Amino acid sequence: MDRARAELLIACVNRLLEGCRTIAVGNSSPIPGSAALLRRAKDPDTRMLMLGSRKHNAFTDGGRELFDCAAQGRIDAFFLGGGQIDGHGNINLVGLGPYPRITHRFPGSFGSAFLYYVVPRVILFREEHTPRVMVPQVDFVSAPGTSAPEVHRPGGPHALVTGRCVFAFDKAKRRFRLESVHPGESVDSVRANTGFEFDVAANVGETQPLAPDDLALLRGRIAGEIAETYPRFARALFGGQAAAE
Amino acid sequence: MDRARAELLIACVNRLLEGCRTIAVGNSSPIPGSAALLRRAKDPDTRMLMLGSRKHNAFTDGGRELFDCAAQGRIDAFFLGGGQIDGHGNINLVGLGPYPRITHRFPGSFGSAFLYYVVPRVILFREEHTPRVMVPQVDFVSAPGTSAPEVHRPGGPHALVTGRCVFAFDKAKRRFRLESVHPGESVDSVRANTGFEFDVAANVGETQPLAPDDLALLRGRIAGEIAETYPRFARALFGGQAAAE
Amino acid sequence: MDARIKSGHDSLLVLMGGRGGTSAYDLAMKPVSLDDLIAPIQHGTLLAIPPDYSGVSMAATRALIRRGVGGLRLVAVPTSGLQAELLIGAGLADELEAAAVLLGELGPAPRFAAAVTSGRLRMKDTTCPALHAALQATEKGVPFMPLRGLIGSDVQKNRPDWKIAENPFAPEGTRDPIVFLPAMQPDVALFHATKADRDGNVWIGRRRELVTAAHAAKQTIVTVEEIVDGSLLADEATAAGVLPSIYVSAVAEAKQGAWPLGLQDLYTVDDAEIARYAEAARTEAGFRDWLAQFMDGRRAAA
Amino acid sequence: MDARIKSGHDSLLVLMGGRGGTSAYDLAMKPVSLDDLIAPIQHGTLLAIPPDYSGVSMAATRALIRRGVGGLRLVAVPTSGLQAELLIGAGLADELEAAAVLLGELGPAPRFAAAVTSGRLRMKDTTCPALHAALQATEKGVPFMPLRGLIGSDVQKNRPDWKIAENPFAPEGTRDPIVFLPAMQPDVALFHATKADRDGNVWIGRRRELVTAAHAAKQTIVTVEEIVDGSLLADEATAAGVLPSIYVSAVAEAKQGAWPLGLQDLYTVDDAEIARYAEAARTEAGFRDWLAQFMDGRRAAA
Repeated sequence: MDRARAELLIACVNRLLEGCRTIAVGNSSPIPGSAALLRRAKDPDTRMLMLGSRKHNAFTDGGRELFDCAAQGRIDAFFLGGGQIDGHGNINLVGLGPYPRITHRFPGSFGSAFLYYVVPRVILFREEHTPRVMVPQVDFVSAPGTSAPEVHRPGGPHALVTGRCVFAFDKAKRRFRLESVHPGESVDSVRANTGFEFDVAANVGETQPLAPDDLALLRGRIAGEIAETYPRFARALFGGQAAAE
Repeated sequence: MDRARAELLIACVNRLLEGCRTIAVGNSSPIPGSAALLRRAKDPDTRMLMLGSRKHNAFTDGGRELFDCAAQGRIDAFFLGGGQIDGHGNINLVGLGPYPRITHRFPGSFGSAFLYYVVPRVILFREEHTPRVMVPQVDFVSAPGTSAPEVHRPGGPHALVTGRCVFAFDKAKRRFRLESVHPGESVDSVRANTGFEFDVAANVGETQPLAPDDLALLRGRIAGEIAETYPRFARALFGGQAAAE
Repeated sequence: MDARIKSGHDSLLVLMGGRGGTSAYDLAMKPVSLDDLIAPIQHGTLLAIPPDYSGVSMAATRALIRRGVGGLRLVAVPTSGLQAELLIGAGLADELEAAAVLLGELGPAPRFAAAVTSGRLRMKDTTCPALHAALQATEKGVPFMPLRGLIGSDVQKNRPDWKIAENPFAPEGTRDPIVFLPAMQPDVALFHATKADRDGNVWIGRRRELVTAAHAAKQTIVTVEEIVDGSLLADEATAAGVLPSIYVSAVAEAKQGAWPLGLQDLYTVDDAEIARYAEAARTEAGFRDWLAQFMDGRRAAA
Repeated sequence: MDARIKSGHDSLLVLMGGRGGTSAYDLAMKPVSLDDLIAPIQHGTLLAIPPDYSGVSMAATRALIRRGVGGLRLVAVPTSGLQAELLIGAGLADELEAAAVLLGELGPAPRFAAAVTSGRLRMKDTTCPALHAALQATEKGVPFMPLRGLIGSDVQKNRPDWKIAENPFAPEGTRDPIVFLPAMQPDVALFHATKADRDGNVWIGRRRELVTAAHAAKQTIVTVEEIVDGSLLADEATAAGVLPSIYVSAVAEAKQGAWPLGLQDLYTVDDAEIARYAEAARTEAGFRDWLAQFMDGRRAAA
């Protein structure tokens, strides 16, 4: 991923985090991590939990604490991905083919079958935007995008950020709505690469980059902060040498 | 309490602990504590948890750990008392009079409404043996002696040791059975001081003191061990000067 | 299937992530005054307080009595002693849920007993593990927690808020009743600890009932002997004993803040003072006299 | 009512006792050999193993593979990596319950994936908090634990052992379905830690999923980097990070016992070796070759 692309995705995620008080970000998530750090830099009331680093480990109650913490309503935003994502916001982290006789195995559902239900603003992040990832229907629902009305569900998908565009998720319609396309993309190019149907916002425009002062903040202070957890990412993107991921 | 009396009660409790692998003893329980230490001294497979001391605190999961540990089946024997104890093994640790408008308040039920159900061998220990303690029916059941057959109840009362005698508890009959009387007592003197009806074993005899070698062990090594948690008790009983409690 | 789709779960790895750690980018937390600390405690507040041996904020208790806002609903986690006794004696508590109240080895708490027998205090009798479990339910975000024991006791029979239901995993055709305890969420948890850092992390050692209470409570306010520099989470050897700042709303400094109760390894309970209290509080007048001296500092840590 | 009846609750005070401590008069625990350590693990054993970052006993894993007893049913708490991968690849595990299996940041575990897609492994897919909660149920001695989320996912739909029931505390006339997870009791929990003392107390730091697993398991066996003199519980500053010996069945010493995985602050994961493994294990032959080197010590910590 080149620097311009990374900065654009950071801009997308950063915007989606507006108003969040506590943001949890997983490891292997340098872009969500950078976006959350940027959000926090601009809003001193934002707290961020970055998983994946021993340094400054903020939890002391073992593996269950993240889930308990989310269930307590203390986490406003979190990130999930998916080997497959469908138009109802269902995500598949288990495998391809008819479960249990799957033909290709992914690592597994992790905590998605819980966190997707209880974290109010789950941002789906998946750079690869192709018909094999963005499918009409996932082969296995690790966690569903929506639930029956009687199911306790304070959380769920808020948006889907990909390498081509940003979708908002409409819970009532159980559908994504295209909000903006990245430079070089169009509604048609997004449609051609998406296996599911989606709505299109009336005012779809080009995804906006970071404002100049935010960009300066990102390349300066945030680059240093993200390097603590993601030194290679930070070096590649902000160390003067743009590099492919 | 004089030394002879204390040693006799330790003998009673020690006998009741035979075969227990893990014994939990509470604080303010020097006699059960001494009895358990003596049991352990003679059986290296016996483990003892003595509550009430910071030194060598064996728990690290907070206040719930004793109860979780007992629920896991890891504790074979425990001790409970009661402001009132009745002939069905019910104990009252809450107060006298018609609850909630009680006329006299005790501290409360503590963990009895749980531990009495899950610890296999609960030994009731109450030195005062008078009709006001040993009552026909407790005013408040902090924990019942027996439960309906459908109630999960691996635990319950095993025996009742008082200043006058030792009762065994018969779960099927829901009654105590007098097993032995302390020197100076008789079946009649026990009956006169007991508010509830009880059975009498065919071979009720005098409560047997500790064997000489056990007594030597108690006055030697165990006196030192119990002094760690109960220095005043140990000094009074084993320090050469018998003292009233 | 190329490598990209295989590694398409990146943002999921977060969940139990890599080395298993979690970086906190914390809010700085300025210590507040005792009066500001107790501000969240108001008429009707469900206030969780720890047992005598676990770190009791007697400093905040004094501030509460001085302020005089009543109507508190106390929850002891799972027992209390001098703190509940004083709040009840001073007329600030209308309700108490506890497994027991006692003045350490001195036994019954006289003002508590007087308030119960006179009917002034709504007493919700419970048992230690039921209180722990009800807080764990809130900790886990579930509406209830099942618990063994309890059934048939007068503790259970006097708790209409507890439900007896059948264990759905019992073999077919068999009965297996079990109690469901409703989740308990304190409005505020209040305790005293040895130290906090400037991020708001609080050292609690092995007193993990404080962790459960803080996880369950809407707000947690803490007095500490001292505020230390550096992060309490920095050293793995001691980090296990820390309540992380994400659960901590406010911290105030209070030297000897548990007195006359003890605190961890720092100081032991002042048995002589507790004995003086127990003797004085046998009468309402004696209690008032002791309390006046406690409030104006004539009774204070040596 | 005289003082004696008032203080008639002595033996109850124990329950949350006095200063709140608990003295252990422990059994001495002699360290055993690796072969003796793994003796409780037999055909059909439900074996709980920790995630890669939490202290994995690769030393015991090697001993298991050398011994060759199969039919293991693995439970990852809640995920696994190289350990499950090797036990599966070596043909020792018939079943795995886990929220995920992956080789750290390198992603999918190839022998695991091959065993799943070929149908050789019975995979019970779950989600992290469901595993934690099922162990907590056993820890608390209750037959099940309720948990939010889950409903409607294919994870839930493929778990006939989970039950959906109504929350009995929901307002009348409203529906509120919630999943009840059956309590899980591992036969054996196995992990690696930095140190143990001669009483069998084990230092686990903040890795409290190990505590829950040990509380829930019938037996807990541990390898450690070293056996230390003195009690790990003696110093309050560090005691919070200790799994007490009452839960520990046996301890064996194994230097670099987690390698090529990391251990707490002692050593980090050997990324280069994991990468070599990931590359080799893309084929069965490559896996066999790597495993042979791991078994005979040609692949070992530098």
